[in-house]
Parts: sequence; structure tokens; C-alpha cells
Amino acid sequence: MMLIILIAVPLAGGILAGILGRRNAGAARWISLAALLLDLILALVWLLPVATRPLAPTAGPWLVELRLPWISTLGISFHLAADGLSVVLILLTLLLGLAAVACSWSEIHERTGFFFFNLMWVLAGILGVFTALDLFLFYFFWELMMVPMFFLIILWGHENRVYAAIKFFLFTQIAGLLMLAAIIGLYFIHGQISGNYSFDYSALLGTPLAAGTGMFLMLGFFAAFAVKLPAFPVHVWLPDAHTEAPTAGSVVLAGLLLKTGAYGLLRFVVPLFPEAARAFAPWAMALAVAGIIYGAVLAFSQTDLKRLVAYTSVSHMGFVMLAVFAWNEMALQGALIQIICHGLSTGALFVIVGMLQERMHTRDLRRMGGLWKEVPRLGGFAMFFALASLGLPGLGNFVGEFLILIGVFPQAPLLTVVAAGGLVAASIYSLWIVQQAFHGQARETWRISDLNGREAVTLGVLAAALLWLGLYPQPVIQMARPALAHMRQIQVPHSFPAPESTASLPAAPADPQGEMHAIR
Amino acid sequence: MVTIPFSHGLLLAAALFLLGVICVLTRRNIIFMLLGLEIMLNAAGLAFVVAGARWGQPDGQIMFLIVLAMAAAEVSVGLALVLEWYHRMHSLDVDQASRLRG
Amino acid sequence: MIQLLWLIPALPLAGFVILALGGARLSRRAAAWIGVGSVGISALLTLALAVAFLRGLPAIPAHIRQVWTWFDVAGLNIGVSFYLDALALTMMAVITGVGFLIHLYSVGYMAHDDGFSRFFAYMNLFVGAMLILVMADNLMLLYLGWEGVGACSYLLIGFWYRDPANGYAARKAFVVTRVGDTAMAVALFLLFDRLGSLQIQELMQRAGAQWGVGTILPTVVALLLLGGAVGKSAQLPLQTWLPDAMAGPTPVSALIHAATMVTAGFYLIARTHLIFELSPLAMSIVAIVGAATLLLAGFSGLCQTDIKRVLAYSTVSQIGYMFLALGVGAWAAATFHFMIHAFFKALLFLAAGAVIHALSGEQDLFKMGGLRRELPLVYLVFLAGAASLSAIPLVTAGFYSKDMIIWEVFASNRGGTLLWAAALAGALLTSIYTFRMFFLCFEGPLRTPVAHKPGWNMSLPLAVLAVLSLVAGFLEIPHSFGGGVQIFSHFIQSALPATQLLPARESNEILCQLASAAAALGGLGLVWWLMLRSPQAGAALTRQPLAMKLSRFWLNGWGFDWLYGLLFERPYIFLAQINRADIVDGCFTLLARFGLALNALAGAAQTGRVRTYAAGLTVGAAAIIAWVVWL
Amino acid sequence: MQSADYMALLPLLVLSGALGAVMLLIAIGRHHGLTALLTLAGLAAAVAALPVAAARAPIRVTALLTIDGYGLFFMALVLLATAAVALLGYAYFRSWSGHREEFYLLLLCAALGACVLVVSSHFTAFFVGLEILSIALYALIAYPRHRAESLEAGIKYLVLAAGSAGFLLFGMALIYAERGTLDFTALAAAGGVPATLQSQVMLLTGLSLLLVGVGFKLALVPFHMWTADVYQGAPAPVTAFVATVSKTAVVALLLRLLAPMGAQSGAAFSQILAVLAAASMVGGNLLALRQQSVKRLLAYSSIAHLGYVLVAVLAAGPAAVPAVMFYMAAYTLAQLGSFGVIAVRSSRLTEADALESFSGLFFRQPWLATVFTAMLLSLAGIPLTAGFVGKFYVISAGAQNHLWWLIITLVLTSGVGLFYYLRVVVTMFSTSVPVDLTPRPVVFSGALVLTISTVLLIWLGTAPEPLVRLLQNMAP
Repeated sequence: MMLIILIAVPLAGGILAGILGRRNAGAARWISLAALLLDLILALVWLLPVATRPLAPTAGPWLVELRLPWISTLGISFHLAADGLSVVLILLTLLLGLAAVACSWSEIHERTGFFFFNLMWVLAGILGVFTALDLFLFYFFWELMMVPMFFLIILWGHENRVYAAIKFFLFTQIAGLLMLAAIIGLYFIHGQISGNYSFDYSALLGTPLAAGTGMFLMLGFFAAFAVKLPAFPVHVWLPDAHTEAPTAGSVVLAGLLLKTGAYGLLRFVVPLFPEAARAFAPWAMALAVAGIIYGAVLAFSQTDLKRLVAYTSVSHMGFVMLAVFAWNEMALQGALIQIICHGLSTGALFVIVGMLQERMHTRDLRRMGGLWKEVPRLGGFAMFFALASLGLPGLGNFVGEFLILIGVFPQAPLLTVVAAGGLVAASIYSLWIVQQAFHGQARETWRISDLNGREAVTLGVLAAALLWLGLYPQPVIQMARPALAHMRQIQVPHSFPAPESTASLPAAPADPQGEMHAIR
Repeated sequence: MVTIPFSHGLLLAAALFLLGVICVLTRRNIIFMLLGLEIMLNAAGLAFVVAGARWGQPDGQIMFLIVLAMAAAEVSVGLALVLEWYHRMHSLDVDQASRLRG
Repeated sequence: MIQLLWLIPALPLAGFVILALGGARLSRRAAAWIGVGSVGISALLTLALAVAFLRGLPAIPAHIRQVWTWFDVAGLNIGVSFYLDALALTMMAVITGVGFLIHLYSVGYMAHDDGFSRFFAYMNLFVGAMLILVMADNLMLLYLGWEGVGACSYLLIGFWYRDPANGYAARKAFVVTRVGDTAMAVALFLLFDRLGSLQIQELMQRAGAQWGVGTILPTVVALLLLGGAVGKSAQLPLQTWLPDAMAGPTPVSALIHAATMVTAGFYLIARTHLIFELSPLAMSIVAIVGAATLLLAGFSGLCQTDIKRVLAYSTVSQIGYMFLALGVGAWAAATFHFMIHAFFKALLFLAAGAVIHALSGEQDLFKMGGLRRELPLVYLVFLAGAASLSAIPLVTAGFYSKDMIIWEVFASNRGGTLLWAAALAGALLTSIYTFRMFFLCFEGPLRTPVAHKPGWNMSLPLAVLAVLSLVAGFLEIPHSFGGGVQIFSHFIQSALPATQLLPARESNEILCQLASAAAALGGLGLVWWLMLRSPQAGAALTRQPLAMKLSRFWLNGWGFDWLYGLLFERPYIFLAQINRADIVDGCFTLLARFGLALNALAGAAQTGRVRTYAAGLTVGAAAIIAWVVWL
Repeated sequence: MQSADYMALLPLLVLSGALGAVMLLIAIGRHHGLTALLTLAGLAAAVAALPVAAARAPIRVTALLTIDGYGLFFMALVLLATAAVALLGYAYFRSWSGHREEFYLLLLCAALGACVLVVSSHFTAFFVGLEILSIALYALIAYPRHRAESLEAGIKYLVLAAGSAGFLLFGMALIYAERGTLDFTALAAAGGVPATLQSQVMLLTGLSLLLVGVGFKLALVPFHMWTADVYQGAPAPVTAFVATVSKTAVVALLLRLLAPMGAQSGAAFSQILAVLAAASMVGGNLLALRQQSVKRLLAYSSIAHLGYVLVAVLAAGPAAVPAVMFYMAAYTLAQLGSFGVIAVRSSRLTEADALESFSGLFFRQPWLATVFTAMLLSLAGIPLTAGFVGKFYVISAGAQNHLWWLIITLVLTSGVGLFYYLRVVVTMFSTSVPVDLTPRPVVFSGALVLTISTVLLIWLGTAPEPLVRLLQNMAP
């Protein structure tokens, strides 16, 4: 029940904000803020104690679970559940949601109620994605979160918003439909083998699949998540969407929507199709590394600050994909930390770009320069987040990237080395941001004000979180450990051993690391 | 009574039908197009009669009657529309009815 | 006492936090107190700690204190924990001691700068990070400090951010060192993969137990670590950033780019010496890198016109000596030279800073001159520093440390005559460029008027450092001087092994010392002859076409910047620029265009004529019938 | 015939009665509102008669009709859609002068034809039903005689529909000539593909010609060319009727015809259907890409939608029939809503058809824009709407029968489809609003239809369980 309430609070808050916001813009803001705060408190009060409690060894992986009948005729149920992984992501969602509300506070003047309605519904959709355990329901939330996002972009976006919004929607939707086809295919194959037609995650786990079929179905899922992640070469929607979205939209896109792709890879692709994922891993890892380098190089050449930050996401999320297909504990923990920290650091960078745009009405790096003199506090924060983004130790991103690389290394040393080269490229573009915007000579005369209290608090909280994760990530690691361990156990078909799949079973289950075969 | 071979009747119907199709495709005058359509329908009716004869059933002939009735209804509506059209355009050239396109 | 270990890095870090949060709201006075005070207390603590540590010797050669668990994942248990041994203590003493003096000096030097509190914030952060680097118990934490000091270096080189050239220098420093850092990170991955730990002492044990001498793995690891070290220490082939790094304020150059951070490479190799000792090949490479760098930088130092760039090349060159010493297994000598170098190089930089300060920011040697009378104190301390750097025999600390290296390079079982010759040639070069600089700066006519004289807070550190660069050498006096004094090497041998000398060469020590003394004095004499005794000869020499070409070549650092620009920088920018619009995006756009073209094609059939439509119907019907009947 | 037969036929009888009553009413005295009311009452009575018929179902009434759950479901769909069209028609014609009442008469007539179609199990009933529907439609399409476009559309539809009816009829004749029966089930029972070549050719040619007729009504590529012109020329409520009722009825019939014959129709035949499906999905979506006329856009999109339905028809597994039924229900709802929005915004002289007239609609008539957005998103198959469940169902049906290539075509082309739906949505939310567009007040009956269809759309999208359960075991 807790989970439903967690999802319902932003939904209700959104409706309320939408209604009251027609008369009074301030009401919409305060309602949204209050709803998210309430949600955060509820999540902390309900989920955190459960998540930090040591798990009984016999208990299942789920800390909280809820299953209601929905379309039972088709084997669809309203099944929500959360494990450590979900809890961490829920908290991230709410935190960044608050940041998004805060950074829209003075940016959005028109149709404020409708804006916050959309924002809250996106957040609710994301919460649903992170907790849905019925594949149909998952897909439902998966698509649901895109519609309000689409409106956020087309209504409050910048110059080229229509193009960007349509591109965003088309890419994610087509890939999503491929996933839907794969979900349905899996459903029937599972149903035909077991006689139990169900979309339930736990039921579908371990469905034995012939190699070819498994690969096709896996690719269907992979397509959706790779587009969302975004992986090279289907990342092209992202720079446009990020650039044109309003600040809150960019924050939610970069901080959360991309994370649903990573979450999907973690939760579905590998556990549901262990064999296929194993066979596909070298390709996926190669794509991931290509994305790391490609994104970093392209980021450097951008002149639009927002676009620059957008390309960095391509680079950073490449690390996550690399980790997922390495599938050992170290890399997965790293991926989780990276997911969180990328959300915080890139989200913060977008907030900063938004603040600059609000003050200067431009995002063009060529027109900035020497802003440190005008806005030293903003500059300091920008420096902080740029350093975080280049993976400075002591800040969370470093922990994530380092764990990923050290976890991937035994399996793909060469790719790891190339990926580590991404760290160099990251330093090039990160420092470029600071140099072009804040250092150097002022290219135009700007009279702009430094951070106000609200803005400073927004950035300060994000910075503090990054610092905390950089110096003491252990609580997060601890919380996710049982969930990740459980996911790594369920990679072998066990429910209905079919001859052809048992024959090809690897020796992996005996291996305590349970890693995929090395790519050497 | 002389029986006409089944295939002959069918061939005749097919030939008539083709003629009707060609008429519809080639004539620009809308009245002639309607005539072509009538020929097509009647060719089909003829085919029904031939088929009914093959099986010795009345169904074919019943169908023919229905086809006749329908064709009549169709033509009456059609002519009404043509009349209206002629009032407006002062022409029976069907190619002029091409404002809607794209 | 050892319990308070964590306070030593924590104090400067706390200073940083206060200064960063306080920002412009703090008065200059408060900022100075916080900035200098935090490092000062750290220095005092280090002193107290040293006493406690020495008391524990030789029974307890090392202490470990864990503060908290950083992270613990799948067998990788990394603590924020500190390791104290003789090596670390030496480093800490230099960092906090010299660091304190430089902070104090900066109060005067930076007094009129806008970013006063920002400066001290960065400096404090640097000291904290550097302390973490040297105190780290595991390579992960070391890496944190390693990158942390890199970031501070970046921040401080680009401290005067208004000038884009400074920003460029800062980014160059960061990116070039990061290339090395990445190699080092890969070494960490490899170490953890093969040895299952990143705790340094554990690694050393396991490496010794599991890896044979001369096998491939220790060589690879050692070379990757060396990659990190050459990046940070500005050795070949990643030396290019350091001369440009002089863009930062002079105290920064003194602290970061002379005394402490650039020696982190030396520290890393010394810290992981067991792995290097497993790979004779890697050791040789270290020695060769050191030797090549010291010569290369020495030649470049000859031709510089900017006083700070001379010092920068000299730093590169001196660190080359340390690497050379490391490469031949002269661990104690390298450490000793590190310490002495920290003293005299900090002194030289600060003195140069005083000169620059006095001349209102003038850094061109050819616009200086005649300052002997104007700035007598600076003249004296600069002389002490220059003498120490040139290793003027007997009276300077530099002589004892450099001589120890030269001698051990000659005598070590890993050394050799060729390396020795390079070291000796380097000594000659050092002496030449040092005194060239010295004479240009202090002798001859006054070319620029003096604006500021250094105050007490600048003079005091200069005096202290001058004394140290003269007398610190007496901690270690060679055997050949009547048995000598070996305080330092005894102390450091609790952490690092003694040099393996070839017995056959041990008798030649005094000859070797004479040679190095001759090199130092010969260089001095030569410069004196060419510049003061008969300047025409000097001028004639510099007008030779060959000399002018060489001079330009060396001035530009042997063309490395040009080469790297051609090989890496410009291709990278070119690739990034031509692909700014994202070629992949273009592919998708093409796909969309294709769709629109198909739309036009399909739309062409929608003529609006009913006969076209009827034809379509008929053709479709015919096609279907044909398909069904004939297929 | 026995009383049970009459009871089973009750909906059809009621509808015929209503038809007569409306005719009488018009003869007595013209009154727009009253006529509409009577029409609605007749439709309501027919709907009310459905449970009566359902109680007797399944039952074969004469050789011509089969009253079963499947047919009754579609009949309900037809009747409800007709009622919606009548309401929209009332809103549409309210401000017109001249003869408006015959609209309802023709509407009822067409509905009757459609109802006959969905329960027919015999070629005769099929043809009669189809022609009743078609002939009424000719007149309906050209109903606003003062508009040249409507007349043109009517003539085009007449010529082409009559031509396609000729093909259909000839095909029937060939099949009859080969099999000797006009009854669907008897046809299926008559066995496989005949051995002799001549018979084979005749049967297959007959089936192909049949398909031409059906394909024309469903506007499958390559028989689709009339669609956009007719949709654009016809008055919006009639367009809604053409898009929904006439297609639903023919789909119902096609499934009833093919389901028992599936086995014998042979590989070549299902290949043809697959090609038609793929061609429709690709062609329809491509044609709509750059449309500036919303009605034409929806016309092309409906071509694609029938392509999607054909995937489920082809699947022919246990999931196929419910999939088709659900999809048609969802499709009908969304099309009614979409054309409803156009209808309530149209005036006597102009159809609110141009895309630019929708520009900024959200800020002038937010409710209308929201409804339209919901409808478009449903057509695009976005969750929370019935269209999503429908698409899910269709893909399920395809997946169950391993029609992977069709599914992939479906996925990719519906991506293309998304583009033009979004174009319309984006236009409605465009902030650059033309100045002179003052909102037209929405007539109550139109608002009612839009509201109900939106609510149903969302309801079916979020809680489809009741309908899914109802459709679970239905078979023609």
C-alpha cells in the first residue's frame, strides 16, 4: 500500500496544482513542493527503515510488495514492489523532483498550474517504473512518463522545441514498442511452456529460451533501454531534447528518465535473458565504450552549454551500460552509484545552465566568459559540479566510475582501458565549461545577480549529496547489496528446465563471482 | 432443351464484366461510367445464374433478382447525384471532379 | 599522539571548508588566520608526531589508523585510513613545514589580490589533499589525494582566471597529468584483479610472494604506475605542462610545482618500490626517464628568459635526478634529494616571487638586474638557494643530496657509467643555468625600478628556508668524509631498503665527489667568465647561428608542445569540430528525409480523379488474382 | 420462423421500426430536434433489445443470419456509434437551414445495413447488408448538396463502391459456381482446395475478387485511394460514420467469413492478406506524414489502422478474435472522438479541417483540445488510453502466431504514425495563436459525445478487464 501512496501523492498533487494553478501560480508551486516533500518524508519513514534492516536469509528479495488484480484474464496484475535498488532510486527521484520544482520556481511564468501538473505526473510515472514488477504495468508506466515530458518540452521549451519533442517521443516510443513486442513474445513462450500465462516478473524469470529467440526478445528490451539510456548510436534524440526542454525538464530527463533505461537493463534485460545477454555482452560493452568516447568528444565541440551537458550524459551513461553487461557485484554497485551521482551532478549542471539562461537569456558559450566576477557563488558551484562530472575522487561520480572500471577490468581489460580514456576526455570538456563560461575575459557586459537563497539551497543540497556519496557511499552500497546479489543469482533458468537450455548451461552458478565469460 | 455448357456461360459473364470495367476506366462521361457499372453488376448477376444452373439451385436466380434491385437503387441515387452535379458544373466530365486530392 | 594522525590533513581541509563557505564575507585578516593557522597547526602536530614516531623506532616502523570505511564492495574494502612510516613522515614534514612557510609568505605576496580568501581556500585544500596522498594506506585513497592535488593545481594555475592563457595552462596541466593518472588507474585495476587488494602493504607482500622477479605482470604494473608518476612529476614524455604552469601565483609555483605536488611521482614509486624491484626492466626505464629528463630540462633551462620558467625547468631537471636515483635503487638518496630540493626550490621560487613582487610583476630576466643593492636580503637568500641548487661543494645542502645520488648512480648494482655521465653533465648544466639566472637578476645595471620591498611575513620564510637549504645537508655526510653522518638514511631505512652498491666501485667515492664538485664549480666559473668577466665573449657565443637555433629550440622545450599539438591536440579538436553536428544524427535525419520522399511518392497517386482510383482498384485486383493463381 | 427467431431478430426489427417511424415523422412535419430525438430513441430501443436477443444467442435465423454473441457485440458497437453520430449530427446541423431531417433517416438506414452485415452468415445477407449500407452512404456523403466537395466525394464513392461491389459480386458468383453454396459454414465444410486446376483457379479468383470488395470498404492499400477524398468531402459526422460503422461492420463480416475458412484458404491467400496488411500499414502512415488537412490525415491513418487489425485477423489464434473486437472498439471510440471534435468546430460553410485552424486550440478551448489529444494518443497507442490496450492485444495476437515480421512492420510504421499524430497535438499546443479565431461554442449533444467517448477511452485504457472478460471466449 505504501508504494501506491508514494505514487499517488504526486499524482494527486499534480491534479491539485493543475486546478489551483489556473488562478494562482504560487499555489501550484507550493502544492508541488509540499507534495514532493511529503512523499520524500513518507519514503524516508516507510522505506528507509525496511531497507536498512538486515534481511532474513529466507526472505525474498522484496522489501515491500503489493499485488492487486488488474486484468486477470490476461495474467496482468497491479504488482508493485521495491527492493534496495528501487528504494535508492525512489529517493533519488524525489530529491531531484524537489530540485526540479525549485529550479522552476521563477523560471515558469505561464500556465504554471499545467506545468506542475505535468512535472508531477512525470515523477509519478518514474516512481511507477522503478517499482512496477508486472511487465505490462512496467510498460504502462514506461510510456506514461513520456507524455507529460512531451508536454513539458513543447509548452515550456526553447526555440526548437517542437522538433526536439517529436524526436524524443518518436525514438522512445518506437523502441518502447519493440520492447512491448518482446514482452508479449516472452509472455507467450512462458505461457506455452508453463501453462501459466502471466506478465509477472517473478514468474517470467528463468523462462528457458532457445538461443535465437532469447536473443531477439532480449534485443527488443535492449532497444528500449538503450534508447532511453541513451546508448551510442541511438543517443541522437537526447541532445535536442535536453537542449530544448525547460530546466526542470532537463533535470528530470537527465537525472531520472535516463536512469529508467539503466534500471531496465539492470532489472530486466540480464535477469530475464541471462544467456542472450551473455552472448550479447561484448557488443553491448563495445557500444558502451563507443558512447563514452563519442559523447565526450562531441560534448567538447558544442557551443550551446545545454547541449554540451547533454552530450556528457551520453558519455556517463556509457559507463552504466558497460557495468551492467559485466554483471558482477563490483560493476553493478558502481553502476548504481554512477546512476545516482550522474543524476545529481548533471541535474545540477542543468540547473546552473537554467539559472544562467534565466539571467542572460542565452546558452551560447561564445557569448559568456568571465562570469566568475559577476556570480562567484554560481561559478563556485559550477566548478564543483564540473569537477564532479570529470570524476574527481572524493565526489560520488568517481566512486561510481572507479567501481565500474575495476569491476569490468577482469572481463574486458582492453575496453576498460579505452573507457578509462574517457576520463581524460571528461576532464577536457568539464574544464572547458568552466573556462568558457566563468573564466577568461568577459566577451559581453553582463549585469547579473548571484544566487539567491532558494537557488543556493538547491545547489547546496545536490552538492552535499555528491560529497557524501563520494566520501561515504557505504550506506547506499549496503542497501543495494541484497537486491543486486539476488538479481545476480537469478540468471539461470530453473523453473522449467528444457533440454536445450540445460545442455548449454554454463558452469557459472558454481562460480561465486558469477561473472560472464571474459572477453579477452 | 439445349443446355449451354457451364464454362461458356461463365466466360460470357467474365467477358461482359471486363467490358464493364473497361467502360468505367475509359469513359469520361459520368453517365457512361454508370452504364459500365451496370454492366459489371449484371455480368456478375449472369455469373450467378450460370452457377445456379450448374448446381440446379434457384439461389443463383434469386441473387440475380437482388442484384437487379440493388443496381436499380444504386443508379437512382447515382443519377440524383449526377443531376445535382450537372446543375453546378454544367458538365458531365467526371475528371472535373478532382478538387479533393493530395 | 598517533591517534591524532587524522587531524593533520583534516585541519587544512577544515580551513578550506570555512574559507569556501565564508567566501567574500570573511575579512582578509580572518582569511589569513584561517588559511595560515590551519597549516601551521598541522605543521606543529606533524612535529609532535615525528617525535612520537622517532621514539617508537626501530621497534615500530609503521602505524596504521583507519578513520572510516570508504566503501566495501565485493572484497574491495577501502578505508579512509592513514599509514605512517618514515617516508610518509618525511613527506608530511616537508608538506606542512614548507607549506606553512609558503602560506605565511603568501599573506604578504597576495595582500592586494581580489581573490585573497579564494587563494587560501585552494591552498588549504591542496595541503589537505597532498597530505592524504602521502598518508594514504591504500592506493585508492592515494589516488584521491593524487587527483585532489591535481585539481588544486588546476585551480591555482588558473587562479588569475581573467587571462585565457592562464586557463589554457591550467587545463593543460590537468589534462596532461590526467593522461598519466589514467595509466595509474589501470595499474590499480590490474593490481586488484591479480592481487585482490589495494592496501599498499598487502599488495607489496602479495606481489613479492606471487610474482617472480622479471616476470611480465610486475613490469606492466610498474610501467603503468610510472605513467602516473611521470605525469604528476613532469617527466618525459609528459613534462610539457610544468613550464606553462608557472602562470599561477608564485607561492603556488613554490608549493605545488616545486616543493610538493610534482614530487608525488617520486613518492608513488618509492611507496611501491617492491613492485619496481620485481622488474629490472621497469627500474631501468625509470632511470633512463630520469636521466633523459634531467638533461633535456637542463638544456631548456639554459635558454629561458622568464625567471619562473628557468626555475620550472630546473624543477623538472631535479626531479629527473630523483627518478634517476629511484631507477638505480638509491631510495634514500632520492628521498633525501626530495627533501633538500623542497627547501631550496621553495626558497628560489619565493625569492623569485619577492623579485617579481618588487618589480610589480616583471618576470623577464633581461629586464631585471642590479638588484643586489636594492634587495639585499633577497640577494642573499637567492644566492643560498642557487648555490644549493648548483650543489656548490661542502657548504650547501644540495651538494650532499645530489652528490649522494651521483655517487650511488655510479656505484649501484643497477647503475652504470653512462647514467653517471648524464648525471654529471646535468650537474654542470644546473650550475650554468642557475648562475646565469642569478647574474642576470642581481648583477649589472638596474633595469626596472623597485616598487615593493618584502615585509616581515615574506622575509621570515625566506630566511628560514635559506638556512635550511644550507644546513639540512649535514644530516647526511658521505662515508668518505671521515666516516660521515648517516642520520637521514638510517631513519629512512625503516621504510625503504638500502642501496645495493657494487663492492668494486666503492673505493672510488672520493673521485666521484671530486668530479661532481668540479662540474658544479666549473659551471659557475664558466658563467662568471662569460657574463661578468668578459661579456663580449658571451655575447659572441649567443650570436652564433647554431647557438641561436639551438637556443630557440631549447627555449620552446625541444618542440614537445609543437609535436603534441600536431599529434593529439589539433586532431582531437579537428575531429570534435567536424563532427559538431553529430554524424549519427545526420544518418537519422537522412532516414526521415527518405520517409518524406516516400510520402511524396505515395501522395502522387492521389490525383483526385476517380478514374485513377478505379484503375488502382482494377490493377490491385489483377495483381492479387495473378499472385493467388500463379504463385 | 418461430418466436425465438423473432426475439433474436428483435434489434433489427426495432431498428427497422424506428426507420419507418422517422420516415413517418418527417412526412408529418419537419422538426430537426424531434427527428433526432426519435432516432436516438429508436437506437436506444434497439440497444435495449440486444439483451433480449442475447438471451437466445447463438441461434441461426433462416439461412441468412446468425445471431450470436460475436455478432451482437458488433451490433452494439454499430448502434452506439450510430447514436454518437446522430448526436454529432444534431450538433453539426443545428444551425443549418434547409432539409436536415433526412440525415437521420439515411443514418438509420445505413445502420440497419451494418447490423445486417455483422450477423450475416450467407452471401445473400452479406450483399444485401452491404448495399443497404453503401447506398445510404452515397446520399449521406453528398448530403450537404450546396458544397461541391461533398457532391464530388459522393460521386467518387458511388462509382468506386459500385465498382468494388461488382468485383465482390463476381467473386461470390465464382465461389458459388465452384462450391454450390452461398452459406459461410457450408462453404467451409465443403473441403479444401479443389484438385483440378480450373476449379482451383476459379475458387481462388473468386476469393480474390471477394477480397477486393472487402478491401475497398476497409480501404486497404491498394484499394485505399478513395478514402482521403471521401473523408474530406463528407460532412464530419458522416465521415465519423464511414470511418467507424462501415469499417467495423465489414471487419466483423471478414472475420466471420475467414475464421472457418482459414485452413482451406491456403498459404497464398494468407500471404496476400499479409501483404495487404503490411502495405496498408506502410502506405497509410506514409501518406499521412505531411497532411495539412486533419480529415485527410485521419483518413490515411485509418488505412494504417485497418492494416493493424488485419494482423490480428491473420493471426487467427484464440487471441485473434478478442483482439480484433477490442481493437475495433477502441478504434471506433477514438475516431468518433476525433471526427466529433471536427464536427463540433465546423460550420455550415467550412469544415474545421485545416491543420492551422487547430493552432493554439488548447489555449482557446482547452477541453476540446484535451479530448482531441486523448483521441490522437489513443490512435497512436499510448498507454492510459484504449488504443494502447488495443495495440497490445493486436501484437499479442500476432506474437501468439509468430507473425514477427508483421509485428515489426507494425511497430516501425506506428512509429511513423506517431509523428503525424504528434504534429496535430503540437499544433494544438502551439503558443503562436492566430488572432481572429474566436471559439465556436460547443453544442451540448456534441459535448456529450466527446465527454462520454473520452471517459470510455480512458476507462478502457486503465481498466479493460470487464471488456476483456466479455470478449474472452467469443468466436464468430
